[in-house]
Amino acid sequence: MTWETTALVIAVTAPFVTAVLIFALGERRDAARSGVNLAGAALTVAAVVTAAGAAVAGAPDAYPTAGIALLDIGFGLRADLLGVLFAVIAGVLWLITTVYAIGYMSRASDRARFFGFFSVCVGSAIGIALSANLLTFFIFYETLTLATYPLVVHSGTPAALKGGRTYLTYALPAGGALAVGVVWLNLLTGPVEFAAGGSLDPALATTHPGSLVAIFALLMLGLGVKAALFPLHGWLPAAMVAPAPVSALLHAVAVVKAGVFGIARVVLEVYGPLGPELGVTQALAVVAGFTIIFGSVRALAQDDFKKRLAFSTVAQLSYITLGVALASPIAVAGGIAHLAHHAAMKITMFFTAGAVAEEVKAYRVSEFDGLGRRMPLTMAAFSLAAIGIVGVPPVAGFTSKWLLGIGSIDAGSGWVIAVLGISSVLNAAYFFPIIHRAWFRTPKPEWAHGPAAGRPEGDMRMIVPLVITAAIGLAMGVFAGMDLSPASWAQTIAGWEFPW
Amino acid sequence: MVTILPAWMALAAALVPLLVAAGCALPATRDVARRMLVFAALPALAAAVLVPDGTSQIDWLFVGTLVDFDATGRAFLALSGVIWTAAALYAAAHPPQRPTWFSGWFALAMAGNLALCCVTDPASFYTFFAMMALPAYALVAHEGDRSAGRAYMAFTVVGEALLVCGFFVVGAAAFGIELGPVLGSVGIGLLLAAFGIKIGAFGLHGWMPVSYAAAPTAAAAALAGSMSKAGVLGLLRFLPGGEREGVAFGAVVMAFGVAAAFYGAIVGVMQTKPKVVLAYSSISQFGLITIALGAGLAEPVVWLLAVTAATVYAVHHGLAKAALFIGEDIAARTTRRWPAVVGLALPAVALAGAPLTSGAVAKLVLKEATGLAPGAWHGALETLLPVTAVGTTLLMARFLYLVATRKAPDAPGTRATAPGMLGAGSWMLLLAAVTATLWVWPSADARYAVEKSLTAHYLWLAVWPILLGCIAAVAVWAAGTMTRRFAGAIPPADMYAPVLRLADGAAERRDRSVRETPAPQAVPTPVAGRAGSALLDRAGVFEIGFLAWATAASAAGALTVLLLLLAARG
Amino acid sequence: MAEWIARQLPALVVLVPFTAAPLAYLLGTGFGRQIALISALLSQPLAILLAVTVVREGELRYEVGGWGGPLGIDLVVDGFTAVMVLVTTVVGLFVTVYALGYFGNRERYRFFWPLWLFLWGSLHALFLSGDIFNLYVCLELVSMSAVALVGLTLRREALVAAMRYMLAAILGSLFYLLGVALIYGAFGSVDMQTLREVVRSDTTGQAALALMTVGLVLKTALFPLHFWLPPAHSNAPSPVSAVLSALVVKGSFYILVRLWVDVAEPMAFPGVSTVLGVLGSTAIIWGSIQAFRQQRLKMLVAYSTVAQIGYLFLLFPLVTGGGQAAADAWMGGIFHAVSHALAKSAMFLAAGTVLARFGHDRIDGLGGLSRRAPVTAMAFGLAGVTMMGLPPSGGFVAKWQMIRASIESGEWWWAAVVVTGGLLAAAYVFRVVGPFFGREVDDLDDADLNAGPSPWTMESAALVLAIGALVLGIVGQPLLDLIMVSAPALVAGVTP
Amino acid sequence: MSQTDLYTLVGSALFVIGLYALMTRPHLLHKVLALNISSSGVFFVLVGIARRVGGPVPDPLPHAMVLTGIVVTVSSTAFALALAKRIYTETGTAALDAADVDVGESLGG
Repeated sequence: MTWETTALVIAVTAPFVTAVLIFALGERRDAARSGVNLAGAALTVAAVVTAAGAAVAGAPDAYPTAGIALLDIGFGLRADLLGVLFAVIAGVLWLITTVYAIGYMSRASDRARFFGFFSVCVGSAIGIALSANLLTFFIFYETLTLATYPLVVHSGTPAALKGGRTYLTYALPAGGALAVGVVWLNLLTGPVEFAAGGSLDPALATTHPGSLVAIFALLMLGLGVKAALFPLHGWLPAAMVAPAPVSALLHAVAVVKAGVFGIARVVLEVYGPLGPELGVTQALAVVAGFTIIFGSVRALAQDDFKKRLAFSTVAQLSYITLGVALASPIAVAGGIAHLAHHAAMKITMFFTAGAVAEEVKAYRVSEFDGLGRRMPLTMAAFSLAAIGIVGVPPVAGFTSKWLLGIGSIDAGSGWVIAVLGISSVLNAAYFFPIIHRAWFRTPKPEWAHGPAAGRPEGDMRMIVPLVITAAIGLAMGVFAGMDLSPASWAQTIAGWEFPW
Repeated sequence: MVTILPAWMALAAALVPLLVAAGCALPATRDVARRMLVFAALPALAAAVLVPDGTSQIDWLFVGTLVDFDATGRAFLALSGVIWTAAALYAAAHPPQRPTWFSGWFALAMAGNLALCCVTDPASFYTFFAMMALPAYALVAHEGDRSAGRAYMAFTVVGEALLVCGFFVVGAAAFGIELGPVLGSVGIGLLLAAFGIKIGAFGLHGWMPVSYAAAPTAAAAALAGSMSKAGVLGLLRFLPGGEREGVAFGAVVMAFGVAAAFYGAIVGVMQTKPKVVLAYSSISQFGLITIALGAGLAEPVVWLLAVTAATVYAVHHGLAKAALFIGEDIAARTTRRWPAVVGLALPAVALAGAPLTSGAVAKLVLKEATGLAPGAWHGALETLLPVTAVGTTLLMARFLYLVATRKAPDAPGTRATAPGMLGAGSWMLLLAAVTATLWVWPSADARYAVEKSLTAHYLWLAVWPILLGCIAAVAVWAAGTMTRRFAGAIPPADMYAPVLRLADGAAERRDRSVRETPAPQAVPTPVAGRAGSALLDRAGVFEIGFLAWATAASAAGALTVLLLLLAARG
Repeated sequence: MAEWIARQLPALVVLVPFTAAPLAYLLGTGFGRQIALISALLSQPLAILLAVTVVREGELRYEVGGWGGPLGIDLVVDGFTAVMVLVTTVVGLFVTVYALGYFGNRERYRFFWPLWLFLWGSLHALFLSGDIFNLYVCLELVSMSAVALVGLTLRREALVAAMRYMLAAILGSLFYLLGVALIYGAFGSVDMQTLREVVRSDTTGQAALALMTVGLVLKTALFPLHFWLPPAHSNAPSPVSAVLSALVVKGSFYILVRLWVDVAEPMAFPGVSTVLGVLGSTAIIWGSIQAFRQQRLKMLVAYSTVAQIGYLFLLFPLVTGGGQAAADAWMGGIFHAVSHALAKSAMFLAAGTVLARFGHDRIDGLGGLSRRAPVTAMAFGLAGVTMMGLPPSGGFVAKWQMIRASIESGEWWWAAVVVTGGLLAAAYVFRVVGPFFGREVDDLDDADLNAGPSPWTMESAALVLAIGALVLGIVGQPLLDLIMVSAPALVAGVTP
Repeated sequence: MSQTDLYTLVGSALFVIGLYALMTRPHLLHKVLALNISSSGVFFVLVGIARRVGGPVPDPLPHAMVLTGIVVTVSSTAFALALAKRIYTETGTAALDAADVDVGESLGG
């Protein structure tokens, strides 16, 4: 076992081990739990970065791999460029979210349960990222589904339990569809390994076109729920009953990104050129385009802050799907880059939601008047993230939109430009009013003079993380041209994906 | 020493205001940063003068940035530098309420505006364009006019969206992607619409009058003098001038230009607020620039001339308009108004194109460009352009009239009665620039145009429309009824007024409903719906049946018989 | 020594619990507990060695007392047998550990230990039996000790349930025995290896098989003959419930599979397979619906068994066509039996902990359990994952193989049943698990104050079993390989 | 009709009669007796089968099976009777039907 392979295995197992330790430590040992959690997260990040280094240095046939026999496919891990990108996002943001969550949960109950399942979720997400084949992917994908449930219902209120039920009502049937699709595909073609440029035999397009289309539909049905594709998106706003760190890491990064990441794997690394040939990716692009507009329109009408963010997520995720579905390396780069960009920006916004709810008990957009005065750092970070989502440069959201727009022309799908343009206007229409309220409206009298004297604007364990993620979002846009920026990384990946 | 400055050092200089903006945001550096605001544009100004022509690529910045210094960019950078400096001086002289807050946004918009003059790749241009346009919202809305702010933001957001879509096409072309004829035209159309919003093109100008009127004077000067000129620069940089794709658009663009030139003049003279009159004057003047660009599009060989014309005209108009805005405010602040009105007359006649002013030269260059317009346009423009000068004269007369006859400030104690050193300095700087710029313009074209403008033919061409305008103005003034009947007949937002009213009403209603609606309460719902639980109950009844011995026996018997039958058949 | 043990392994596996049983009876409660534990621990290496030996050497035959057929008793071990012995041993160990805490030293439960050891030995004997008459005897031994265990508490409901169970079990055995008689009449042998060679498409043979099938279906509680299972499994003491649901129903299922897939292959006729498959499907749906509407936890778990048994019967239609589909169905069905054994015992043990600690198992009274008894809640939840067949659980691997087999054989509707069943399982599992994360219900608090924490052995026994069922999905490949060792010809045609 | 067939038929008839009684008679004693009748039927079949080898000496194996079966039946009957008696003491009745299915459990003691 080489050093890189060890890192690969550690990257996937460390969060699970952390979870077990957290469960074992129990409810009362806060300091020990926090220590274990942070150490586990740090170790994971180190391992992921090591594996990423190996992936960046290696060519497709030199990626670190590990695995054991299971069924006819095998349980396999592989650190390839696409995978480590997602793993790095999940790992780094986990570390940051852990700090945030320690602050956020400091007065909450059931902390051991919370942090334990949280770690399981992250482990699953990293497992999803580093899966070498569809079976392994599916295993982690469903683990993620299950481990998320206790977090969604964490508060234990009837509303939370209802949100959890809604979540499962969507996620579990999707898992079933995915399972059937994966089995069927394996039967049709033999074990399906992910491979840049697609792993299916091109001859299948002529011998089994019907089956391939049906399998694609099943897989998209399964992945589309987490990716919140219309009409499978209904769980995401319902899941907003979860605590803020959950919404932040899971509903902005790990869970939903697992869906779109899966779509990327299937479209790029399983179907490859067969997708456009069978016409399935075009259909997917249309669905994604519709979801973008739909999610944005729904977001407009939400007064509940987290719900507005949730519908924004619905729309933004489809940018990724759309990029992946357009048969152009530039568009694919845009979609994959957005995986990272949206993560940083949306996590900042959900952090904000949590910090604001904790500090001033404001949950609705209409309660935000003058909040910028009361929580300047928080709202500044939020504003930065929000304009990024809208697609205002130099925040990272623009970079992905830029690649997507050019890529859509490259792919010959000029209609996408209209979608992007309309979406930008709609995004502005639902985010700018929040910024406007926070900075340009008369604050409540008690907010007018900022945070109370000598006191920061909130628990610094919550404020610092959100400032950092906002800065990351900005930096990813400003330095998009640098070698290891997500945008450049995504372009390298897209280059590998299109040998055809 | 100066020559070895790489171009991106100039870009950095343009971004110095960004540091000032950051400084304004941090409590510790707030006061220092605010005082540095007046110097923020100076490095860019220096760069405009000192940095040699050249291109350099900054790969790591954004998606790869192309910094390019050429005559056009330099002209706009210099213009912006002067105007922002003057505006900052004026803001220092008469600070708006919450000065630090204002300064921060002011500096941010300044950074975007200065930087966009230095870059030529679409992504970076868009970045700085947004960095300029969006923070300007804070400037427009600074005095609390929500309606104007909303109009500005709505137009800006739509403009940004159109622009980014247009830039996708431009960017794709830069990637070497083949555009079909349709997509290429769509791209040009998008760019025209997007930049058209920024320059208040006919039909897309709805934000301009209300915003200019709502913004504090320093901001209005920057907006009218410099920020809207970024739209012109964008058109110059990204329209496919000199190429075949643009030809089809030439006529449309010229038509829009003519429409704006006349529309601005006609609606402008009916206004009752000086700043709104200035805004309509801008709409009209941008119409002229648009005509030149249209001519350049329609006739590819004219493009370079059109670029020069647009540049010269933009510089001239920017300086004059900024001077008018600041002078208007100075006049409003003082009780002894006549010196100010006299001072205002200088940029006013310059705008009208009076001989020996920058306006005369600018109009000459413009005429040179439009004179080469194809076909019937050539003749039509020959006739129409002098008429627009009459319109401008009327507008300026109306403006000066309004300034001169405005009531004195209600409480003189609350506002400065004299402009003060800084404010006066700001204005003087602009007036000097208006007077001198074209005479010191460092290019052979400009010197040629200046000399040409002094020939008798052109002097007469410049003078007669002004004379005609003055006579018309005096006539209108004398027939007071006309003034009374038409003054204020059209609201500042003209055709957009109903839309803005609707938007204001909707916003008001939303706010009220939010205030009155209590927070939603979570309502627990039953585990299964009523129909579901009825079905479940039915299933329970059945199951009791299955648990009975008789049922079990029958089932066992039936199964036996079934299997035996199957066995017999097999 | 080692070599001797290796040769005597099949006998030792049966003998250890059978020896321990009377000892535990004779020596009384205190020693009974220790004897059971020793026997359980001793069985572990034996079962593992047995499996290892089978993997190395293929099918083992052991002639008891050196007699050999037709009069002597032969013990036969192939992959299927080894797997069943292994899972019985592992589940048995943790049930024993759990029972140590659950029954404590209480005198009134002294018969648990001998009866349980007796049941354990009978199960091993059943799995190892090489002839169909011996299977009858073992079946009866299993039934009798199981019935006695159900009635162990002497409570009214338990006694009635035990009686119901007993009558059904004896009836099933008689059906079976009648079939054995007809088989012997037709072919003159009860030895399965002999029968495999002489059995032919013969009406009497098929009629015999039909009768045996009815009896075994009755004993396995396949819908609609499940009438005895829910009361018996829910009213038995929880360790007994665990054994019944996890292992005892698998005994009769084991015989059914042996008969149909192994012995009677030439007579396999699609009609019966389809009937069994349809009944299995109905069981999945019906059992899940009934589980969903139960008010009590153990009743829910019992109906879950009714549903899960349905999956086992999907093996028959899927295996019929032979080829790769048959191999996949074979692995899937048996793997399901294994993972269900682990998970279901974990569920019943967890339910027992709840019952012992809070004095009731009303589902609507379990709110906030994850705070009150986190380990137990976790055990139940993880076991639920296997019930739903979600990865990484063993149930997932089983369902994967079943879906595979149904697509391979072109009979995709079985896949639809499998998926639907998983979703229904999710509905009833989350009906219980959801409120675990909810707010506490008052009466739970009060009972908690009275009862105090449960012994850690009980809580962790359930948890370990649940985790076992869960990780089976990732590390289960050796078990899948073991299942295929000396597999019947019908399914061994192709090896994956 | 051979002797074996006769035995088989009679045995089967007994089996069905027992089955019928088991299902229809609620009283536990009846049910236990019904099972005994059924098992007698099965033994009949087995004993009849012993003739199938022909010749003067019947096949001993079925006899051994019947003997084993009787042992099993006797012991299970004894157990069932004991259980029935216990049920009678606990509930005051010895009948059994669906109504008896009660799902409560509380661990006594």
